[in-house]
Amino acid sequence: MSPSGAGSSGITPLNALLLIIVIGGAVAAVFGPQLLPSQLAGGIEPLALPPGAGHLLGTDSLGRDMLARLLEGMRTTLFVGLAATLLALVIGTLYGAAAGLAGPRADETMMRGVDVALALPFMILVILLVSLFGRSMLLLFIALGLVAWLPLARVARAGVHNLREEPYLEAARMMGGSRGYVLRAHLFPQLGAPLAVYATWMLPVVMMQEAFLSFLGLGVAPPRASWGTLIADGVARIETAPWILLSAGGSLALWLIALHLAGERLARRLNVHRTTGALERTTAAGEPDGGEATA
Amino acid sequence: MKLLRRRLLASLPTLFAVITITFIIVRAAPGGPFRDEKAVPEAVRANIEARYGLDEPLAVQYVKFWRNLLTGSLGPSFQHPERSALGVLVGGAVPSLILGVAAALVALLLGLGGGTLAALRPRTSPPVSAVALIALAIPVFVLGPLLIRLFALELGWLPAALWGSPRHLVLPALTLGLPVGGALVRFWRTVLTESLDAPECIAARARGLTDLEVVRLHAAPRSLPLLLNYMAPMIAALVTGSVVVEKIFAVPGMGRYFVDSALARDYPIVIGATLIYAVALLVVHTMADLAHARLDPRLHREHNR
Amino acid sequence: MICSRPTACVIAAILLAWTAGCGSGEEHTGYVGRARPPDRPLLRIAQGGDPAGLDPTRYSDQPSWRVARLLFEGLLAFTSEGRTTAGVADGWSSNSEATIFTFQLRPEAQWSDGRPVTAKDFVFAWRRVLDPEFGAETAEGLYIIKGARQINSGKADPQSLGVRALTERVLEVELEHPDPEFPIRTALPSFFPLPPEHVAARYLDWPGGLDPVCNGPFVLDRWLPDDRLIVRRSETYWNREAIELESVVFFPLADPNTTINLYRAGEIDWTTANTIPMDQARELLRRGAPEVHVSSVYATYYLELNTVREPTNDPRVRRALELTVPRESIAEGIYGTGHRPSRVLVSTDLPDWTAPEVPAGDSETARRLLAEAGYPGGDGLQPLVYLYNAGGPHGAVAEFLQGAWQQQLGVRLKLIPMDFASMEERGRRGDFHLLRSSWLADLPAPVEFLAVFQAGNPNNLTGWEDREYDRLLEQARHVLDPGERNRLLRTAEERLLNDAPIIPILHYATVQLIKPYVVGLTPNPLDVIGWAGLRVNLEWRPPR
Amino acid sequence: MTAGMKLTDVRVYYSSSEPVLDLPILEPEPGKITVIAGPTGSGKSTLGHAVAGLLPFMGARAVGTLHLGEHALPLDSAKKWRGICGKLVRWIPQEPARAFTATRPLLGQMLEGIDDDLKVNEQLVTLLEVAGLPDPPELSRSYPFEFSGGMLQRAALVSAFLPDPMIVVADEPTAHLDPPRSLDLARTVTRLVRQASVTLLWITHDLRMASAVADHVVFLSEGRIEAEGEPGLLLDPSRYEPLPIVYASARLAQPL
Repeated sequence: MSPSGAGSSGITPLNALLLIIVIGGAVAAVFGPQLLPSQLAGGIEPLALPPGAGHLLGTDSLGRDMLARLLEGMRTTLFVGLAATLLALVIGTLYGAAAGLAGPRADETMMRGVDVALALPFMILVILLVSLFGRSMLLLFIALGLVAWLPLARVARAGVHNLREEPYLEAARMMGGSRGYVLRAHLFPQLGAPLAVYATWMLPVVMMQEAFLSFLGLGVAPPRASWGTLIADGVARIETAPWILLSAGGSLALWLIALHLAGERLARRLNVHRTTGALERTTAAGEPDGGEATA
Repeated sequence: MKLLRRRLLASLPTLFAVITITFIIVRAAPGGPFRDEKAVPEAVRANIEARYGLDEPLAVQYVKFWRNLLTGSLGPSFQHPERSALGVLVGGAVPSLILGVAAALVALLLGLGGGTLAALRPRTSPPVSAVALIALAIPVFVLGPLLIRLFALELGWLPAALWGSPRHLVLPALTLGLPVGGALVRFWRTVLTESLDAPECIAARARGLTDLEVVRLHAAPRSLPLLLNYMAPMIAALVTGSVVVEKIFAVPGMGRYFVDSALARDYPIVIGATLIYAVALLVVHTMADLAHARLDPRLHREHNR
Repeated sequence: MICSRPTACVIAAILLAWTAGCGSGEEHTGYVGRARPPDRPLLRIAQGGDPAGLDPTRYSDQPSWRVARLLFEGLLAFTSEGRTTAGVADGWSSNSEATIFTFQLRPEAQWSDGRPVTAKDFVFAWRRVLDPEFGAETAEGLYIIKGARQINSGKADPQSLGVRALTERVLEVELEHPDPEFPIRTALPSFFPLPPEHVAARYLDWPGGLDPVCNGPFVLDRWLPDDRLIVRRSETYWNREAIELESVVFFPLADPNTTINLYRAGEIDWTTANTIPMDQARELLRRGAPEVHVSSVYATYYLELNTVREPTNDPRVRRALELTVPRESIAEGIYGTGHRPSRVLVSTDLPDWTAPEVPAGDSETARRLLAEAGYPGGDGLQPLVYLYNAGGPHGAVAEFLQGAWQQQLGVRLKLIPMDFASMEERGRRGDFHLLRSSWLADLPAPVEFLAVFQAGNPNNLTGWEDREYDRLLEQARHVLDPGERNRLLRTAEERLLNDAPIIPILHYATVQLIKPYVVGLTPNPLDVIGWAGLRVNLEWRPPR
Repeated sequence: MTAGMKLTDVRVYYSSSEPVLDLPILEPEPGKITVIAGPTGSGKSTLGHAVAGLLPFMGARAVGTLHLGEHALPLDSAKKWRGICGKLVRWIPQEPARAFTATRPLLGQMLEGIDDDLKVNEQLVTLLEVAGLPDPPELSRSYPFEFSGGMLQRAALVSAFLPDPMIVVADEPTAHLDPPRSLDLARTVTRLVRQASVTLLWITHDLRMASAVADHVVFLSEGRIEAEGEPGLLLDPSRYEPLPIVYASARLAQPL
């Protein structure tokens, strides 16, 4: 509630810019590849050309137009990111809501399970899975999604816990609404805001993980490109063809920053606090964090 | 301490799960160890497999693996047969730990410092956030080469890679710590800003405490549980990042050969490394819980009673 | 308050710092980074990884061999030009059929513990390599010795191996079949001697973490795994006077960019074969930097075709594909550091070897062949499954072939990158149409390449077999005259290429960086180092 | 210790352009209890923050000055207030029970910002006695969660009267208490005020409580002073026109 932050939830130039970057990037990624061929046609020499008249962003090491490759890479990464985030949202919400609605004992057990799973070196297992079973987009987003749902389960559970106190829920139940009905009609709509905000926090993380796997040579398989494989290619040619890294890395950074800021504004607008609920965890002694000071 | 015992007991199933899952994953993978670019005749391969017990049924191998493990052995590394897998892993774990701790310090210093600054002085928040965002949005494998380029090749201040002296630690620790620090800045700023609006912090202000005193005496203790919770994902991020950073900087750690071991089907190393990562994360979790219990008298007293 | 302005500033600053550095000073000095000798006779070498271990006879990876050749010496050794020279043996002879060889060991050769190197040490080491219980992956290399294969299969007593220590200093070897070039083989690490009294104590895992007792020009100083391996000049090596380097350090560097960074920073004196980024090597070559050394190497990049499965079981389809490979673009555009496009398997750099003629044809011919096979313009063809091991430029080659074949023949590819182990397994199952492969010859002999496609060789995944081919190879093995032998082998290769179970693409080359103050290091096709005379000019300074 | 205090030309804004507080001048009588009354949203808490020097931390924009003896303190500056805040001016928050951090011993927090140990010690013992709290050693061992809400409230009160402030601002200290406890607290406060002879600003919407403790009453509505005068003013609807409305709203907020 700083004075400067007070007015920023409206449509300011910055907010408009953020929206343009986030949505524009996504739209370009979806429709761009239709307009520009990104695959190799015969007769092209494998030569990385600097940006120029024929190729706005230059060409990659096989002589393909970098802009076309970039748009295709963005599409792949966004698809993997969104699919993984969606998967995480579905699993996380269902699991978290189930835990939140279950009795205290089941709840405790289920959340302890999440704690245990969080203690697993999950990213390491993902690296292992992808390196052992080959590189496919399906495996990639499933693996990433399976890592990402855990914190979401906490958000969902915390949300349910908060909502459970609401009188209208009690009323709905008293009036004979089934558990499923209560969930559908009241809980999920209420959880929408925090989960939407969380998705904007999660998407960049998943996208970075995709890029990370790509650098290890575990990203999507060619001839498909992803933001990550392009950046990895750019890093390998950082000395002789810096434009590859510049356009791929720069665009990813720009898009991620815009997404972060947009997510922050969305959170402020929807009045979702990052710290409440999301990271709440029952501690070892079973005390909720930051409770009342009175005994 | 009772809590410690309870945590340790609770972590046993986790470790069991990690080992079993990893065992299944690596053994379900196609191909096997000792396959070089040049294939060897059947007789030679049979000899090798017999030597390492790979010709036995999988269940028998699994049981034997556990028997070995309980006696503190993982068997020989397949890539380096003269060395025990455990020796390879422990040798790699030390530099990894040093790098990890250094990177964690970088991240904590920058994250807590930057976050506190941004929370206390809203005017500094945009530039601090901007730097944090950039640190967040640049993948480590891009940041590393950029830092090398600038500080090692252009300015010549620091070594470009290799290991062995504190100077060699600077660039890898920065590369690994900066992105995590960036995330921490944003996290800590949010947490602290909320804490500073809490009644006890306003009350402390009214008692005339300076900004830093309010943070130190009231806002930080209040936010501590959240910070401790944040440590686990933070350490996980460091562990994952080290896989790349150790490669770029030729650090003789275990992250560097994790992928290679998987590709070479060096089963003992892969399982052992996963196990060590799991133990490390569990230790951090447990330490976070213990620290919480210690720092929060409500939990502390309850346990002593 | 807007975040984007400082954000933009910081991004701009980073980019500025980065681009400002691009192409700094090097163009003017002509040197690749810092060129300043170390302060003592020391050679710092970058290689792609650690040796698998220090037992010279047990491993076949290049880093292990490189270290093995420092610490140990066989009957014969290599000069820095890649020619063989006398090692532990100072003389050898054979019977007229070239099936029995006798080596005289030099009396001054000794182990680092002071004991002389005897014929028994060789007999012990070779029996151990072939011992089924020991399970060495290098055993096949010794199969040329009489009785070796049976012993390694556990069907014969190790004592029956055709190797005898006639005296302390005379070693007699009997071969399975004639091979006048056999003495050259004994320069390979799998034929090196071992000190029996030390090895016997840790038979399976010698040296098992201890400093090995060895007989080469250097002894182990210390090995910090994944960090560095340091050796120092041996006090007991028979030719120690000729060794000028005090010590040699190996750095295992997995990342090519790290390697060239350290070279530029002056912390590495020599980057071994293909350890620097290819694009930078190409750039340095273009610039004519004298530190860049290109050498051919006896290795070929080729694709294996599945001759069992449709449609690649049709030789016309295989020939059509073979004719339309854009070899120049791949060799020069994707590789481009001395790699030579090639349509033959056996490296054309081999001494005294002339490659056979390959049936000529252009893309028109290829389209006709494809049409004759029933797939005009690629009609009726499912995408061909192309397996390759991810990493290096293999993906780029695959993508490039995909584009070329699609355009010229209408043939589509389904690219499947895999890790090596998985690819090998799938290749063995025959679940592919094309599979990336390559072969590196340990010795400069054509049969090293051709034997791959002899019946029963585990490296042949194509399913192709040809009696006449096998007969020609077998016959050539018994011919002592080199000219006649090569003629037979050339006929065999011609048969192979006519039937096209493989599509050769290029012959490899290696590129290495050597600092200007290193004297006597000559990159050669066998990638071996002659340590005698190799030195570092400590007084060297860049000319003004 | 008594000295004059005066607020002049105060205007405080949050997000909107309408000031939440607009006071040309306010000058409570030294050494007396002045009650600031008004309905919710009348700006009385903001007034409390202004006097306590807390406005810079509340995200408000403010103009105006607090004159305190020879000091002239601009309301929008935290820097100028250093050495005043917590020394000459002390503040009791709305929920005194939540004025303390749970994880540190209580006494340390009560004495935060006070360096004059010796003098305080004496005073502390007296005040603790007046407030009916345990002795200092006990307090220094115990954590806030080990006390009842009422005790914590009294601890906050005691802390506010240390070491010898000129002004104490109490922001609805009884808001969360039931009537008997409120009275109990009020009595404690009155006793403390007489003991320490400070100027007390008591902010409340509980008119009955206000009339019980006040020496003087200021009535706020929509950020402006509606009425000012004797405590009797509060309970006599006939004497001032807008009061019944305010009174009614106060009634609704807390039925007696």
